[in-house]
Amino acid sequence: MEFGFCLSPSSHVKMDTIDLTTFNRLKETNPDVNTCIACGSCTATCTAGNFTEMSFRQLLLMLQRGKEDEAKKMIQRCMLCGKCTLVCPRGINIRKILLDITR
Amino acid sequence: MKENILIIGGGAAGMEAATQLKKLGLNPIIVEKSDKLGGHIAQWDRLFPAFHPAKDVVEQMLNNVKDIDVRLNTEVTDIQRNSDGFKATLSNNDTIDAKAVILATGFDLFKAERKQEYGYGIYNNVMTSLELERFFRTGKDDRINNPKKIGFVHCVGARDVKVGNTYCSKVCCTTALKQACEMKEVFPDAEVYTFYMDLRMFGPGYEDLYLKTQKDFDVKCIRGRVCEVSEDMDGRLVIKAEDTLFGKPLKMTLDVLILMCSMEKAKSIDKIQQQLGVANNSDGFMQNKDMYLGMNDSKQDGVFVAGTCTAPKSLPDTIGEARSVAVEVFNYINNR
Amino acid sequence: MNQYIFHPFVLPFVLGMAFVLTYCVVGLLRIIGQLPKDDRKKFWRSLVTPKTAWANIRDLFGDCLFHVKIWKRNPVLGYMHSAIAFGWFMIIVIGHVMLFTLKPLEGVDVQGFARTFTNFYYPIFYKHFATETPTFAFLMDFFLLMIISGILIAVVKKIYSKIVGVKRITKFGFADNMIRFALWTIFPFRLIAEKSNIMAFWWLYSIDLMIFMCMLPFTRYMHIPTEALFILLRHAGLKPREPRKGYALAQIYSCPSCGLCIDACPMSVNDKNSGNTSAYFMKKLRNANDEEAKRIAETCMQCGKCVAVCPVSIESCDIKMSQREATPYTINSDHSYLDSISTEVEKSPSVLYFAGCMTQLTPKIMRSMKKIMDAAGENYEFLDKDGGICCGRPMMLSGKKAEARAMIEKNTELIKKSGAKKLVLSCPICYKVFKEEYNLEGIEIQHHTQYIEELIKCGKIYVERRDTKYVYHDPCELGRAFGIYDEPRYVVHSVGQIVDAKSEKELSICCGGSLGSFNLTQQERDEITANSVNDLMFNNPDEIVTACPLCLKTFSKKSPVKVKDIAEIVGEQIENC
Amino acid sequence: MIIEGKQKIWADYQKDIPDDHYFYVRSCIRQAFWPGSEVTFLDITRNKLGKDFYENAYHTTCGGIAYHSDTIPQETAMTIIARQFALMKESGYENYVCSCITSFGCYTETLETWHEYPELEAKIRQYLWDSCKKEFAKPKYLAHASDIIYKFRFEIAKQMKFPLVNVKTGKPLKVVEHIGCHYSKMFPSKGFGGAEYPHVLVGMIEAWGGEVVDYPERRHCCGFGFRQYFVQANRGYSESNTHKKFESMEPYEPDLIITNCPGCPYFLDRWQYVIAEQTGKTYGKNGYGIPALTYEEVAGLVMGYDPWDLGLQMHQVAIEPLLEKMGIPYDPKRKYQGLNGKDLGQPMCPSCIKSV
Repeated sequence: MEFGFCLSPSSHVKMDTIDLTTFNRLKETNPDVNTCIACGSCTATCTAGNFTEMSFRQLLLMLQRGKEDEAKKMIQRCMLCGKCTLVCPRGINIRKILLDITR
Repeated sequence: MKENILIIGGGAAGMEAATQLKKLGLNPIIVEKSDKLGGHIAQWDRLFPAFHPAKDVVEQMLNNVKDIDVRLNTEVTDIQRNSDGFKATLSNNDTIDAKAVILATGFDLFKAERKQEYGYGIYNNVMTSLELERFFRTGKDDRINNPKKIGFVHCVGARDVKVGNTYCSKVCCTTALKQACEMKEVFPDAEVYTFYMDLRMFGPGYEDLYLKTQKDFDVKCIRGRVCEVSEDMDGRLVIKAEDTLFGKPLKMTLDVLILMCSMEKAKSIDKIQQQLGVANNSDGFMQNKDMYLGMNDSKQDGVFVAGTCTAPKSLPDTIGEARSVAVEVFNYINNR
Repeated sequence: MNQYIFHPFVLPFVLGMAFVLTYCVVGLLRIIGQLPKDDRKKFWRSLVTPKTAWANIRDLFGDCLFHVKIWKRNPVLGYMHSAIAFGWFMIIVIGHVMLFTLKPLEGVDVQGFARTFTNFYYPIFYKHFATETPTFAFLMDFFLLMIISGILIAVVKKIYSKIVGVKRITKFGFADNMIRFALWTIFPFRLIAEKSNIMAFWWLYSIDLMIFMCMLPFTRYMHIPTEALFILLRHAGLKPREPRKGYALAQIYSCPSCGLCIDACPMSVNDKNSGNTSAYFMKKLRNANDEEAKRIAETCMQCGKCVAVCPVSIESCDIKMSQREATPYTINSDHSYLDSISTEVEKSPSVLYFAGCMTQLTPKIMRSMKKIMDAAGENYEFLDKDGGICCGRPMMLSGKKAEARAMIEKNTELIKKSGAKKLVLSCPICYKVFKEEYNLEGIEIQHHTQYIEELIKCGKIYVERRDTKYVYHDPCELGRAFGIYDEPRYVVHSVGQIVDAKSEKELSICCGGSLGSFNLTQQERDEITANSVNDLMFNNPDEIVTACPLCLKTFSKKSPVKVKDIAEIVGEQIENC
Repeated sequence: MIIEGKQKIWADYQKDIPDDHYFYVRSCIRQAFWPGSEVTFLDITRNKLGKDFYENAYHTTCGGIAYHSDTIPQETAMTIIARQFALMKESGYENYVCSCITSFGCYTETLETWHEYPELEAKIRQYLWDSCKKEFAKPKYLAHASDIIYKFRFEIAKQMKFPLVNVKTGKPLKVVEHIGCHYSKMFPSKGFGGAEYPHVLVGMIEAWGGEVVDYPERRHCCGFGFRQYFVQANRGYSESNTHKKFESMEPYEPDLIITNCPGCPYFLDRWQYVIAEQTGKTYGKNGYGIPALTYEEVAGLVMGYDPWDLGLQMHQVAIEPLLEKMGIPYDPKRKYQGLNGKDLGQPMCPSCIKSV
């Protein structure tokens, strides 16, 4: 039967079931992925972010919330220019992490 | 010069003030309602930011007050001002004549059951920060059975108009991270989450603790207040919160949830406070004369305040205040 | 058969020699075969082109035998190398000359193959078979002693490397140690054998030679024969395309693991990282340890100092880049959003200034450039005043050449549309890619050091000199990459007094901020920076001047004195005229 | 679960309501959805409990639907409510009880607003006078009809014929309680048991022998939400809410859902059919759904009313398995007969969820 509507997917991030393989692998080689304090400096300075929605801060969260596909899509915008790495107050090696995510 | 100074409260502030007053040649008398000195700090296992055993600090303080007149299991039931100072009646019917009174009555921990949505007292595995300290001290708690997922909720009873406490309780952020690390030490395989609103790492070494928490202990800090806790069929806790940095609500199952309860002014002193004419400020703590130069003075002559009875404070803050109140009282006695 | 013409002890040598020759020939064919077609063509052509042919001869002698480069850097080591190499070469040559001039085989009944066979070993063991003229005897003894003197230095160097001014030497495995021991003992044995004619020493001598030659292909001493081929390939103007094939392979085998690059590498300031230097990188490649090679390639800052100091001129940075390119990532870059960026220009400037990403983080450079260009009365425009597009170099540094194209093309389009005749860059990182990868025909590309020098020289700006003592730091991608050493020094000199750093120009030490490295942690970078600053502070300058926004930013954190960009010091002292 | 903790909260959230003489107002949609419920309520209170519950023929909607759908301003809604209060005054009553949770929310909200802003109350008083020439008095006590049943739950238990017990196993039925959002979520002190652990339905279940199921999504809205349901394209949100609740309660295998709001039982009932159509999933046993009843229907059942007189045939989810569990006799033939015995015709039976 056609109802003209359907069940909408839950917007909840279901932390019990999300797949964190990529993030956990990343954490092994880059323990500093844990140290983000979400200040947003990386996003504010991002060269690609000037033209797109690219945000490394969000990208890290996407990986931690099981949205790997979204994260990988976002990386495609990156120019690897390294400004984010320079401004990160926690000294996170962002360029390396970006590359490692795609490995 | 052996004037009596009545100190109500035998916690960190009371003990330290007494120690200093004794050194200054006065005669401090501590009235403590419980059966031992030390207050809340004596119930703590280790102290932030460096995981220093609280026992060391408490023992040192206790050692300092060895020769001081301490009345345990005693409360001040009545206090009257007279030409000579104050006359206090104690619950054991003793009376004390004192030239000055120091209120060092500290705080009550926020009653976690007041935040009904967290289910403290209803769900088996919800506990408070204080109870967790007891677990660290004794290694025993029925609620902690090799948990795999552990959650901490910050600001329980703080920054929350719904419970009438709009202030920040100052020490819970650092305490939460400390306890999160300690849980990770005890249960290395567990995942530990903290749900914070802001992480207020205000003191020396505190930010380092934060970094350590993230990097070495792999504690996951999620910005967002837990809004709802329920129990699933296995008695595990299902919590909901928003990851405000990610902009999405999240749901997860935890084995134990620890509520970081805020400080509220100790209620048991209300009557004495009233008799002395010491008002409360808008946060419900005792009003001091002013927050810069008169932090140890109440608005009443001869009545002094120290420690967390005026606002949430860390231990070093409290000790600092206890020392300064001793000097204030000393000057007050000398200039009378 | 004359008993003096053959003795069984020559057999080990002959076997070893036969093995090594076969190996070399096969290796040579393999390398040539692995070259891409156009490279191979280039190579053949270079052999017959007089200019390259001459260079080949010059370097074969200069580098392989006399080790001119090492002499220049360190005479003791230079002597050590040339004593052994040239001495050995000479006793072989003289031995053969002797064979022909004295004709010791004349009248001996050996013909055909046997004759050739005898020719093969005769000069190596000649003293056992014949006596020579005093002149030859003197020459042979002279060069033998020369070799032994070189070996003595080598032994001392091994025991106490600092005596020859080398802090760290490469750590070797069993094979390398073993062959070295063989090398050390060959000539003393020969000396004893020749002087005493005790059979045992002839045997030892011959066996030593066999060990040396049989192990040669599997150890660093393979650089001796390979270097000759490498020189030829290098002069043919090739670039390594794949990390372990063709030209790169020739380089891998040409690396003598001497370890000069270890001390030179800025990363070596941390002992842990000295294992990430080029010498080890080449070793990992040779051992086909891809995982490690990849890791080292990505740790390298691409500062180029190892290349600058390499006595063999191994292009390790290029090989590392080819290693990065060989690593397959699935970044799937999608820079299609660049298409929507407008290319409209408001005015048509004659000079276009492109600050670049890094300069966006050091706005004082931009401000100074604006001031300078205003003072010079230039008709200029900022290409990226509202945040531009990355030049593409960082992407290329990660080995993604194709991905960088989208940015390069868009920038090219923007630059061409502007109609400017000159493009001025503040960032050497950009400069390198603009020079090497952009096709901007008719547009002059200058780094701002060159541009400011020009402005001063042609009197467009007047800079008031002051009393400050400056030290100038050569950014890697300006100095070592393009040899721009004099322009910035001229500019700094126009502003104030210039003092030397401890390490200058092609020996300048990377600031540690390099975008080239992916793996270095902040702490490791800080150590490099501190070391580089120390080096710059050698003559107690008042201020450090650099010409790279990244160096500026990096040094500023660690420097005890002010760090400024060259544009900034000019901007401070500028006067309109 | 620590039951003492809940009991402490329940003790803290008790409200004072009288036990007799109420002015009763109906719900707009319940009369259409569950026509038996309000009749049963009045029958129980008047005839079984012997109380005075007066109903005025001139009472209207409270305006809640229009108010929550943003089609009328609050002043209009308040004036409608003022008129209802005026009718109560004219009828000589002081205690006001409403059948609808939305109405209860609106009344509470209005009274609280007037308390905080007396000038608004004066304004409404004027509006009412201008429009109807009526004057109102604020009720002395405001109750929801479920509060009344809660209050008399033990009296009802005394007259109980069929407790909430599975007659075959002897075990209590597992009952999910679902509270209408506007009952106490807005003003926790106005509901029995407060907002987090409401006791109003739990009290009934326990008094009548059932076992309460506390499942993780217990607090969640049924999904009615006026704006969600009224626009067809948005109904997916509404359905998804219900779906979430069923997914959460499913493992507990509840026998019955009991509700105190007009919309909740309707949506908890009908969406089970839609979910079954769309996903093929049913939440009861053997292809049945979980019956979602009103508290009056449950009260009627336990007191021995005939299921068809209670209007249980109006439920999409078949009620028969529940009746069998409770041991309530019923005549299958009467299911689709009117009160006069006339055949009303059988509805079409969906294939995805069992309806008989």
